[in-house]
Amino acid sequence: MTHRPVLLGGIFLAVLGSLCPFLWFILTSFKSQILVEAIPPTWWPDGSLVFYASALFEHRLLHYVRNSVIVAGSTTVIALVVATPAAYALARLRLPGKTWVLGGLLCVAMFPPIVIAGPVWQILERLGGLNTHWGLVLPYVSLTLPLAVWILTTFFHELPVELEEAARIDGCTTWQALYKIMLPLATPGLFTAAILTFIYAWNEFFFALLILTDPERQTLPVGIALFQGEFIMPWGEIAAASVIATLPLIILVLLFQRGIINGLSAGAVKG
Amino acid sequence: MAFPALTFVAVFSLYPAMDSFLLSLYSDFPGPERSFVGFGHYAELLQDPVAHQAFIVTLGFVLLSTTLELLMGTGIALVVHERFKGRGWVRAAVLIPWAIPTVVASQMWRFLLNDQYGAINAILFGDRVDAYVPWLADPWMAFGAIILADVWKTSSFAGLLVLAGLQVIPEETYDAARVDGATAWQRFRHITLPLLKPALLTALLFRTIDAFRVFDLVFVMTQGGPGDATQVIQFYGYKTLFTEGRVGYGTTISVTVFVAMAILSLFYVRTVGSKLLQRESA
Amino acid sequence: MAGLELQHIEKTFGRTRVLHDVSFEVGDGKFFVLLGPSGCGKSTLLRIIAGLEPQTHGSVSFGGQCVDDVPPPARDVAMVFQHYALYPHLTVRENLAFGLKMRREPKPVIEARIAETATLLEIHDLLDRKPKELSGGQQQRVAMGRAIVRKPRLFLFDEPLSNLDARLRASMRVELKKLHQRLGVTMVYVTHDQSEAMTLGHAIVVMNHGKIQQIGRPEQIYHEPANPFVAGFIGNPPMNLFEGSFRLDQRQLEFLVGDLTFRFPFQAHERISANTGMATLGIRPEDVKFEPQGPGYVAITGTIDLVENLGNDSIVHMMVKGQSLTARTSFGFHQHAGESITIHVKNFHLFINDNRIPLPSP
Amino acid sequence: MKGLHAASSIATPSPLSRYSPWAAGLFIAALLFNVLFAHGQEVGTAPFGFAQGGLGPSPIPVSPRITLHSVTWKADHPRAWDEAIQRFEQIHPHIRIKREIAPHSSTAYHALLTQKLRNRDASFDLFLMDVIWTAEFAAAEWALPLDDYFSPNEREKFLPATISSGMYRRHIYGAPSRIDGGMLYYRKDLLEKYGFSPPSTWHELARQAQAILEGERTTNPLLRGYSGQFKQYEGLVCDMLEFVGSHNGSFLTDDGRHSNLTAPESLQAVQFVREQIIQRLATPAALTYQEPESLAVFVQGNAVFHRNWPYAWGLANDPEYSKIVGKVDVTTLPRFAQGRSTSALGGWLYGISAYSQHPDEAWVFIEFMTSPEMQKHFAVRASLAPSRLALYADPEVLHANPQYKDLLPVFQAARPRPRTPLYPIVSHILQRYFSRVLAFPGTDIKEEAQEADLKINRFLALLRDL
Repeated sequence: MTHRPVLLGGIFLAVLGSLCPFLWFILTSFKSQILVEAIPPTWWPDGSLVFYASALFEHRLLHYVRNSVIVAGSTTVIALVVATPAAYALARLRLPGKTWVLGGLLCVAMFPPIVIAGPVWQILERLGGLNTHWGLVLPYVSLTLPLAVWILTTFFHELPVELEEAARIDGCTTWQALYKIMLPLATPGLFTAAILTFIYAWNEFFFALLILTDPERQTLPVGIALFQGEFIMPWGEIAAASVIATLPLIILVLLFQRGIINGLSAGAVKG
Repeated sequence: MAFPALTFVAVFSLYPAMDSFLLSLYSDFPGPERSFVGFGHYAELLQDPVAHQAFIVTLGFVLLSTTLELLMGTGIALVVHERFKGRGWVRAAVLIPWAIPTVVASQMWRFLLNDQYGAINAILFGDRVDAYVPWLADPWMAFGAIILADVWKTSSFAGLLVLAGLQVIPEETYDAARVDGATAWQRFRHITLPLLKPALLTALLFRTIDAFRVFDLVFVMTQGGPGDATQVIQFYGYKTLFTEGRVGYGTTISVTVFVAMAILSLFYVRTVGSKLLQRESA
Repeated sequence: MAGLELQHIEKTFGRTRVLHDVSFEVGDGKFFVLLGPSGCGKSTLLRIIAGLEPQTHGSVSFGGQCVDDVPPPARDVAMVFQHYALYPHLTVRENLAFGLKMRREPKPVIEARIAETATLLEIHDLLDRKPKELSGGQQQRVAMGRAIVRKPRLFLFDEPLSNLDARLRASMRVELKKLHQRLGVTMVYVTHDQSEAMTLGHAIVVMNHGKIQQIGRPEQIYHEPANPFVAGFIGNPPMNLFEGSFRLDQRQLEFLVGDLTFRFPFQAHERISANTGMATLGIRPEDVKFEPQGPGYVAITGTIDLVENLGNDSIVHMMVKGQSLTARTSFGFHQHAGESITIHVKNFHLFINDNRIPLPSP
Repeated sequence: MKGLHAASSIATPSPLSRYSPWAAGLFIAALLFNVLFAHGQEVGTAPFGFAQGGLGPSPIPVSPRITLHSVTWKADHPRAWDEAIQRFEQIHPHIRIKREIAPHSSTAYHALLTQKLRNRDASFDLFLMDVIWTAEFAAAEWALPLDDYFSPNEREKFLPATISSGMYRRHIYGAPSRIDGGMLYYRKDLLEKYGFSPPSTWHELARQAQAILEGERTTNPLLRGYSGQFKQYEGLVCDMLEFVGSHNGSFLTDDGRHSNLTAPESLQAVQFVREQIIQRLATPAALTYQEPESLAVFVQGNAVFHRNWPYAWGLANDPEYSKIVGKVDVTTLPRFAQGRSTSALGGWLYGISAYSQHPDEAWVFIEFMTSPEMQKHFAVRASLAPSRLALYADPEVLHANPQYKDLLPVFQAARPRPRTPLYPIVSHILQRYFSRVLAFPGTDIKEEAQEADLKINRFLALLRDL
């Protein structure tokens, strides 16, 4: 490109804007308590690992990470398993009301969590799902399904019908055609849906707080939010915990950023 | 094939939503036995100045944050669409804010915006501590701070959607424009932007839906204050429903928000979404 | 192996009817071509035969057995698609093996069949590549191979050559013909290219607007087109068609098209004289002669507009009394645009009410 | 009123409610006996023989082990709590305590707890409840009346304010775990330097602070006169109650039936806060402060006066955390010339869920946690002000918290926030009102107060129809 300086400036600004606030958190996580609330703030940490020790051992952070991995992981798997056939059917069926089904799904995606929280709580109580991981996974699946179905539907749409017909003629049942031919081709779309679902479940706070009160089962956002004691604001511990909690996602994003973007370009955005 | 998905949605979204809607038709007082009041709560909502204010705050938040997010997102997308060394790292870097749980991100911004030990004051004023600004104390600046945090957190998501849109624009289109003598700005204005419209609209829709439901940020950063200046409608609904226990009125607020959003997105689905699905016969 | 029979097939999508009462029979081991312009319903018909699309009315039978309720996997047909529809995530070998695996053929059988097919199509070198690493022609071969390897009782081709360049198309056409000769299986071939249809088919069905226009052997279709549509669709350049009316002048039969008058050296028979309305007169460009011929020829004079020299022959575009006419001459033609010229024609095609009417010999 | 009796009949017909208070005494004696003599028995298999033998027709299942679920927040001193619970489980091997952790903030905690109670969640037995919730929990029949467990004799041993905060319409629903009251922390070094004694009125405080600020401008430009909690949240109601109350104002009329915000005393107090505290002494930054931020200003040495709860004492004197160790003292909050010093009553009570399957065991645990030993344990280990009167003369407690001696009168006179089942609603209206007049200096206080009055009265009227 000819406008190299503009580009460099853009890169610089984008990275700076995205990272700086978090960098401050990283710096804070290596400070000791007296530096955290120092006035004026000091830039350089004294390299104390107190907050990490406290986050890991006193607040048992890894235990929350484990819970979050379980919840977000199973949400992702179940949501995809359920969303894929639905999206496939929506993409292939010749139904006049299809746009409305998708529109309806989008509506569901818009339900404010507050609207459905109470009844969901009651359902889970009847099923015995309170304070269990699956009790949280069920509503998560339902809340992430619309987006997953939406992405996958548009994705399946892009795949040539011919391929599927070829598979049918080669002797596949509809299901076989789906998982032997269409699914491998829709990998980027699946991937996108997966990462969006995963990040949703990883970050969700409202339902997690409501459904999980047993500290043995609480997920990461709840765990970190509960670091806060009655009167003490443990910035250092929160910072250290955030750094640890964000690392897996950063690695995930770094590894798969190409996949995410490719998945999106073939799917959700075309119109 | 869609049956399992529809079951899930029906049990954990539709049924609860219907249930909530029914709740909104019953009175909150007096006593444990609730009486049917029809659309009484909805009439009350029309008269409620606090709700009006919350609605205006929400609307302002939605308009400003989505606009800024689309602008920033487009900027980010244009940058990381270019080919350069280390692009993967830059892309990962801009996606980091999106991967941080909102609860944590909001705490972080509260920390950054602190009037004494906040990094923003330190960057702006250095050691001149007496010049430090209590950002969240001023109604307008607190409102701005909420938007700032939201823009930071989700611009990269908007950027992601826009980037995906950029990638389907064929390189030849630019070559043609360059042959026609278009400048970089003209190419952006007359080629990129029009071709990006679907992607921008998608991003706009998803961001609008999310912005309407903003809750965590306010919950953590300002609790709606000062003086209700940052009280968005969802937070008001939460307070009414969960803190005050006015189930009927609280759900009324949330149901109203939902209906407003539903109308908005059905409009969208009809204009953009149907186009998305009508190419099948090709 | 089996023949194929279609009885009164109808198909509607919503309110649009895309196929009207289509019936025909394909003999066992024949190469049968469905020919027509795009949108005529020929592809839909093929998909109905494959079972990919249910017909609204009528029935399909293979070898005398009705297959209406048989799903595509069980119909034992193979299909080659216009865009090949090779599975992009599988290698060529896996693509070939896929249908056999689905039918639970034992491994050694699969391998033997792949080897056999690869030899037949000379695609040994390609077996371990992915489709996107192949050229268009190679993909085409693999698509063909995927059909052959299954040894189905019926082959279906949906414009398989339309995505190839002209040279490749010509050579694939030859190979396809050879292949059919070697395998001897019934093939149904959909195309909009009349030369493919003429060279490949034992029989051709010409379709337009969802209706069968004519069924016949290629030469039949060429020499005795059933209606102006078939007449205009078959042949290159297309037949000259003139709309006009007959007049009986001093017992001499005349056909008037504007200022242009054809004087036929014979008398009208009943079916012509009964007609007082419009009729269509057709002249194949290759039937136009530039030298004076014997009796029975009609001579007309016109002006040359343009001469297209194709090497071994030339196409001459001319104006004859305000009507344009195309001729094809198979030997050196030395006249130029603007010059006046007289042509001689004996073979006329006559259509009244869209039906072919044989002209009496002089 | 009918509801209240219904509530007690919902409770499992335990022997205690039938034979009380005698049975209660017997039961507890039996427990103590068990504790004293059954020590060697194996955990988990110890048969709880006394209950069966001692109380004859007891329907208490002789289950080897019961798990009590207790809803609580994450404590600031987790070890003190762990130790207490360990000790309890040692003494009562047949009862295990499982804590369910809810958010620290009173408001968020309340939202979660009431959500569970509204749904008649039987999965937990007892909970900590803020003193402001008693009326709400009682009226909704969520909390079990403890009249039969918590004898009047026993209640007398607690600070009266804490007992009355657990009462609603002559029944008691909560056993006080600790008391909280607003108090004035100050920099004794600075006051001494300028020759001031601790201020008794707000105007005096303002004058002293002004003088010190002027004097210290060069040494510490960051110094503020006052640091309190003025963010829009529950704490704002407490802080404002102290100003309004000490000007003889109140939020509600004495009969509790009407809002009283437009009374001139109340309006003047609010105006003082806006003009003197927010605009001058505390700076508008205080509008973003909850307890931690306001304490941070103080412990960094940047405030002369600081309003906070008793817990701040420990932190202000912790060298890990504070720059003003040894320079801090604490006193009662100032008053206006015509008024009396008012401290907002805070604190947490133990309540038993009306849906609990094990109310008797829950009470055993509550009794343990509110026992003199445990109150002392928390006072010494966590700076939590005991709810038992006697401990304010206890040398160990006073050694750890010398400030308590002077503060006992504060606690004894601490003023409760409005006692109404609709408190959360009233609180939100108050928060909005106060936050608006403080954050928007242009607003007309009287107009805003009238609007708040109107709203509060509308809701209180609903209650009267009950």
